[in-house]
Amino acid sequence: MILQVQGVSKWFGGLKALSQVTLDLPQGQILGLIGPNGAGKTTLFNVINGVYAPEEGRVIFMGQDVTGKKPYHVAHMGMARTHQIVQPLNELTVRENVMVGACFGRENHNLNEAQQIAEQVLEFVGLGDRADQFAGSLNVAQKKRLELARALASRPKLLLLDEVLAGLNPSEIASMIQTVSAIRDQGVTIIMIEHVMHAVMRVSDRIVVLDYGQQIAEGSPEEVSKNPKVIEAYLGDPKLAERLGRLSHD
Amino acid sequence: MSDILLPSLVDGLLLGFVYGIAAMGLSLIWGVMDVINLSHGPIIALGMFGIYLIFTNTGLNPYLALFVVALAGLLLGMIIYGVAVHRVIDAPHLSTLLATFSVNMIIIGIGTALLTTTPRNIDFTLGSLSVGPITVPWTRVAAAFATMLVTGLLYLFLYVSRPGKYIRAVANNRVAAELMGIPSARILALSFGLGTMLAAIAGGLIATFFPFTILSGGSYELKSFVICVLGGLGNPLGALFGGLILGGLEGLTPAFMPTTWVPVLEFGLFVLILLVRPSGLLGSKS
Amino acid sequence: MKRLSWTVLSLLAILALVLAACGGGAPAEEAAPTEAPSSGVSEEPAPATEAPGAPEAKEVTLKIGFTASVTGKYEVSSAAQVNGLKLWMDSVNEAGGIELSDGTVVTFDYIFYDDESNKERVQELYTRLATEDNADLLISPYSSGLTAAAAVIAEQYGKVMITTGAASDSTYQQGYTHVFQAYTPASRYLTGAVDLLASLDPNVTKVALVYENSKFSTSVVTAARDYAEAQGYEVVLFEGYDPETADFAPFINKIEAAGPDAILGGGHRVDGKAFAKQLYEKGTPIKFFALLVAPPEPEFAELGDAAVGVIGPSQWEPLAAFTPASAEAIGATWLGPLGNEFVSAFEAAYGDEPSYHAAGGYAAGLILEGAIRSADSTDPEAILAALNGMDLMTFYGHIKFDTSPENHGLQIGHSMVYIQWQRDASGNLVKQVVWPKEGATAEAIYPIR
Amino acid sequence: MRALRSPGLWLALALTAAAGAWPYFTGSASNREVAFTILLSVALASSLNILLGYTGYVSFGHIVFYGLGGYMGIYLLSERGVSLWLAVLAGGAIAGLLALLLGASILRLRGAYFALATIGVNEAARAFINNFQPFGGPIGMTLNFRLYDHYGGAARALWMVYGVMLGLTLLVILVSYLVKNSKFGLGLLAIRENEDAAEIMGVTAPQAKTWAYVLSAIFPGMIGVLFFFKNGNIEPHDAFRLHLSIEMIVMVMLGGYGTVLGPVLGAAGYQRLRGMLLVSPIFKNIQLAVAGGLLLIIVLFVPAGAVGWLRHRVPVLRKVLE
Amino acid sequence: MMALLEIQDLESGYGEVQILWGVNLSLEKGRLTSLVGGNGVGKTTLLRTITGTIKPWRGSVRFNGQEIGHLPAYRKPDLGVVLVPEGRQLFTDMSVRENLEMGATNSRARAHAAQNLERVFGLFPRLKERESQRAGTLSGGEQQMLAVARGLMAEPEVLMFDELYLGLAPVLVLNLFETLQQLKREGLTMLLVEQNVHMALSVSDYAYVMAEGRITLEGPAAEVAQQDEVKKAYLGI
Repeated sequence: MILQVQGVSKWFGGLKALSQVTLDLPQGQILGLIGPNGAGKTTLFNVINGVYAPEEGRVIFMGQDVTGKKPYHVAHMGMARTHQIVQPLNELTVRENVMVGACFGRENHNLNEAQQIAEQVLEFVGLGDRADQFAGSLNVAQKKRLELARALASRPKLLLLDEVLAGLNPSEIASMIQTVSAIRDQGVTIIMIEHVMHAVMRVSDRIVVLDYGQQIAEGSPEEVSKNPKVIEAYLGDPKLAERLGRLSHD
Repeated sequence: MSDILLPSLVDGLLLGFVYGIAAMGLSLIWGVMDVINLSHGPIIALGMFGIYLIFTNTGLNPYLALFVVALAGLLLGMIIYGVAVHRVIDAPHLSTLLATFSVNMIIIGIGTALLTTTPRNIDFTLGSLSVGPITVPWTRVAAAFATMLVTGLLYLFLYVSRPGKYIRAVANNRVAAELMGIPSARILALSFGLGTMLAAIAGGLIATFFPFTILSGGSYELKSFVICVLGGLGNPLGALFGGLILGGLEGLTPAFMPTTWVPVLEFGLFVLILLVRPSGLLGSKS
Repeated sequence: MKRLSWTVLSLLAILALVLAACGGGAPAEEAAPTEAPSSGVSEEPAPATEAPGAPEAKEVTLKIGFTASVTGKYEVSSAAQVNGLKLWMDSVNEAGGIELSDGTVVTFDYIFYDDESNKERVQELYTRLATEDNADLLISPYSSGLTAAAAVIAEQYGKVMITTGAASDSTYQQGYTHVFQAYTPASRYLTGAVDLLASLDPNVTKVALVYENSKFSTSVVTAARDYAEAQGYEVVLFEGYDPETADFAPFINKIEAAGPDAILGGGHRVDGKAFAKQLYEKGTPIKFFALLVAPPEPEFAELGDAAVGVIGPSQWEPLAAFTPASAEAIGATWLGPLGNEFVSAFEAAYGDEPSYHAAGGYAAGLILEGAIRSADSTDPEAILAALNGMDLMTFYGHIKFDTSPENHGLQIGHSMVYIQWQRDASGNLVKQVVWPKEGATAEAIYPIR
Repeated sequence: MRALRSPGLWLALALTAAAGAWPYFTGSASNREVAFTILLSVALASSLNILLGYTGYVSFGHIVFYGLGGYMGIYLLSERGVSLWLAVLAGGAIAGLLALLLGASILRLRGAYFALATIGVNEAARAFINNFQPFGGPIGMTLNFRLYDHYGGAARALWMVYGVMLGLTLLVILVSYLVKNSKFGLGLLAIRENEDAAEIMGVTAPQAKTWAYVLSAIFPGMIGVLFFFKNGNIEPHDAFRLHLSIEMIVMVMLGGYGTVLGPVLGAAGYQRLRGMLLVSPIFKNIQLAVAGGLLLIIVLFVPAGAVGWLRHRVPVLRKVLE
Repeated sequence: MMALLEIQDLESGYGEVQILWGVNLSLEKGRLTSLVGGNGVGKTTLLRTITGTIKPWRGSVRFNGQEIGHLPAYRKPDLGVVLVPEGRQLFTDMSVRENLEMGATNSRARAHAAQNLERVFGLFPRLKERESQRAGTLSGGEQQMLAVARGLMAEPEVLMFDELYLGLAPVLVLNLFETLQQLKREGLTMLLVEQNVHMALSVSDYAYVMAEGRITLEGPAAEVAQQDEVKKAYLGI
């Protein structure tokens, strides 16, 4: 198990954003993390990589308890992530953005090595020709790729992808899915938060579904997609909708 | 020792009210738009000169002149907002700090050229009030009352009047305020105007009991920072309490150590509070 | 971060090398400036000074250089000082200059820059005055702090500098040989007030010395304390307040608790005014109150009743009556106008009554004039020698310099006069000279409350 | 080192060295003094830029390091009789030490809170020194003129101080460049752009910020010693003048924060401009207001500063204008 | 029926990034229309463009036949175009009553503020009970009610909801739904922008489906609900 999340809970004021979340992730798998908006998916990422300390539970990464450790600690150990709302370092070039990942990530490269890694990774995500642009001048899709490139440049063991497909068009989605699979094939373990279901269903080995901070389902993509609780969480309660339908036609 | 504690505390607290009203202006502007107004000090000094010039030229009672000065302060603040602040309101803090600081330089530059740095004093006195060991000039008592009155009016304005509620709405959630049809740019200008108005009033009140020059605002600006941190940035009532705490501290400290240590204590405390509770002893807006 | 500490260490090593290398690299000689003065000079450059002593010299214009605080906190005092100096220069030039025995006529010109009341540029500007603008003689900026920075430059270029508006003693204890003080030094600012107190009431024993915690006032009060203690006074409170202080109420409470009969001290203009006003409003029972700097200023009268009885040391007062006769009495040379002549000339020129800063500026000019007259030459060495031997009396008072190596240039001739604000018969506030006895224009009010 | 072959570094160094060598060619002490003021500003602005420009932390009270360093240096020179070289190093060391202690605490604050805290620190330091008798309290300390004899007399001493200042300025620029083009500097830039994202990418922000603070404090500490040695005396209100602190920020902003060349040009330009305004017959009475107006225009319309603006507008220049 | 709000070929975005690529949409008077689509397809951007928080690049936004695309956000409520924003965007430090007052800032609504206040208290009696409580201390459902009520205080002619049902318990959803029905009966034109397909489609008259900054499907809500494409777009099955 590369990552174990054990009974993690997180409150914001009176609101319980995560409630007793537990999951185990074996090396080399892709775990899909889905759930409606506000289900606590990003919060879970923030707890896993140390942005927040959980009130309850533990996070164990590569055999070490990293609960409440700073983000840079877990980054040095080999955890990298992308953000739902992209956070490019706007006034730096695309290359420099990626070099930050290479320099300060797991392998702690010097600038020259980092630059080589950056070139490779940018080529890999398809931003090779934009290396000298300022990151702020990229469009959203490119920024998503940049985030991915930054994360990859740190040569992570575990990669947390937060909605890398959002805002991409179908062909971009297809190529991104290929990219993600290719990363997994290099031996990197991945957790991806995703709303584009067909994509996440296709690449994930397993799926965890969160709703209101609770795990409501876990299993293979097939199992999960047939789970009525999941359908309810996603499409709304069909029964409730029916009742509403009846009301509206009264 | 003990015989000077009570009078010193009273002296300190009375002055604390005035510190409070000066800091309230800074705090209001910070609270509404996250801008630290570095032109605060010179505006306080302009308030002092406003009263001085009106009083010496027309002989108008300083407390009546205060109304004129307040109005002028309001207008000046709205102009400063429009010229110097509006363009950088969403820029990083450095931009607003420097923009308001350049206003500071402009006021001091022109002020020195026109008014010189000769210390001025308003030859106006209401006599002194003596109760037991306590002797305080009536002007200070009046300033404390004026401060309470202005604070009350400010709160009445913010909580009862429509523009006041708009200010609170814009401070609370600028995007939503726009969506509700509140012209946020105008409201921000009004808030800045109110902040400078409070500074000008503070200056006017100070002028009734201390001599001053165009440079005198600087120390009140620094004290206002300390007070805002004590009372919580962005919390006007906190500023008043912060002012009282600082005033009390300034009053009592000399009883226990050489007076020259007061600023060391003040600024040391300031840094300490920032470190321990950046939101201020009394909390601030979230 | 290991690499970083290495970087820091190696940087320090490099730095040490740079420092060592630069140590020997300074040019050996102080070349005469070859650059023409650049633009921005406030006055047209005057014709270059003729070589001193050259036989064909008939007319020489000596250039006087100084900086003034056109902006910043010293602006008012500095402006007065400059006006006084200009008035002196105009009067000399209008009178046709100083004629020396070899027929040379010496006139004066000046050049000055704004020092903004702060130190960053003082040395830059004085170096420019000394080298590029070829100023022959220098006058100090206003204030002891700026003067200390300027003195380094004056001394370095061997230029005579008359300091005015700079009372601190310490500048004259640093081994300078070209710097001469026109003001009575800080150490003697308040000693006369102690004497005055003794003459008014031999029974008073308790005095409080309270002062602004700044360079000038601290030096004044420290000397005054030593003097008072030597006279047998009990110093019941000796305490400073921060220069930014506006509220003196807690401080006054502390003074009251100490129960002195007399208060001596103060600082500068703003705080002095505030202190006097609040001491009055508090009704502190005090018999004698002497305050630095603020009282002699005309605007002190704005305090109204709070000003009454306040005593202040002044370098000079319009009422002071020094005459050629008083010069003769002490065996000094008399030079320049009488006091009332100076006052009316100043009022004619600037419309205000002169303050002692203005008189100090004029006196600085007179000191130069006296030195040139007595040297009978424009040779810098001769002027320097004349200053060392100077024993001069002017409307401003007696001028004589300490020439010992420890205190070279310190003013030892001039002494303070002490004024007190009093109500005249018609109830107006007026300044009266109350000490020394010889120059007094009125009896001191005592006790004041 | 690849970094040392960059034209951006050499341009900044060459400009500074050329300007710095000017007084040596003319032999004019007056030129030297003008150049000293400019070099002092360049060095202060470039040091501050390491924190302000690279790390994004607005230190309003940076002058505290200059003042404290100056005090330490003058104390050692006048009361302890150590050599100028040791005093300069000690000035840098005490400033660095203070930054290290402060760094561990106030660097946790962000944005305006940090700016306010640095003002507080400076004012507290000024008030403290004003009461600290070993440093002369309010009277400060004055150097005996004979002290300059150790350095060949005042004339030679001033040339020497100028030489050291020039060397120090070049060193600051070199350091500023090396920092910017190092891995350490990359981490700082990442912190400036987005501290949270930087930490997530593995930048050990607390440590990096502290070192940047220390580095940007050491040089002002050394410069303070040089200035007050040349000046002959030191007093609290000269040493901890908040206005100078803000001027440092202005210089960085004028030239372009976060660039190597920006603070150099900004400081030189600012000082030239102020110098001109001060002696200009039209503006000298309101020079402060004119300077304020110009600053306002820059802040409102060219927030990236001269060099930053050029870098954005003319991408070709990016390689040259570091 | 006429279109009260008519959007034609609308393009807009942030900075240099284009999000909307020619959107056509019209709101018929008195009808409840819904706009559904996944995360990040441009629904919120469309609303921001309509309300004026961001400016349209090309195309038109017409209200009652009048072009309003260029007007700043604060002028829109004057016309009657009002948004209940995503995440409620309440004035959390102000009281419930003050929040409602802030809804009625435009010139039309101000005159009837007292009646409207009674009306919304009638619709949401819960808010009446909490009148002087700070909005930030309300429960999630109460906050959503307040957001809707605040929108109504503006006397809208078109009321738009961004993610109205997000994070609400079913019973509250039912309540809000009844409120919408009531408003529809009163003749209010509404636009419901939702991720929750079933909910949105079951209550609306007409529906648009959005993907990648374009409208991909439109029609009467009941018909749209039948389309397999919709389900597919959401669950990938």
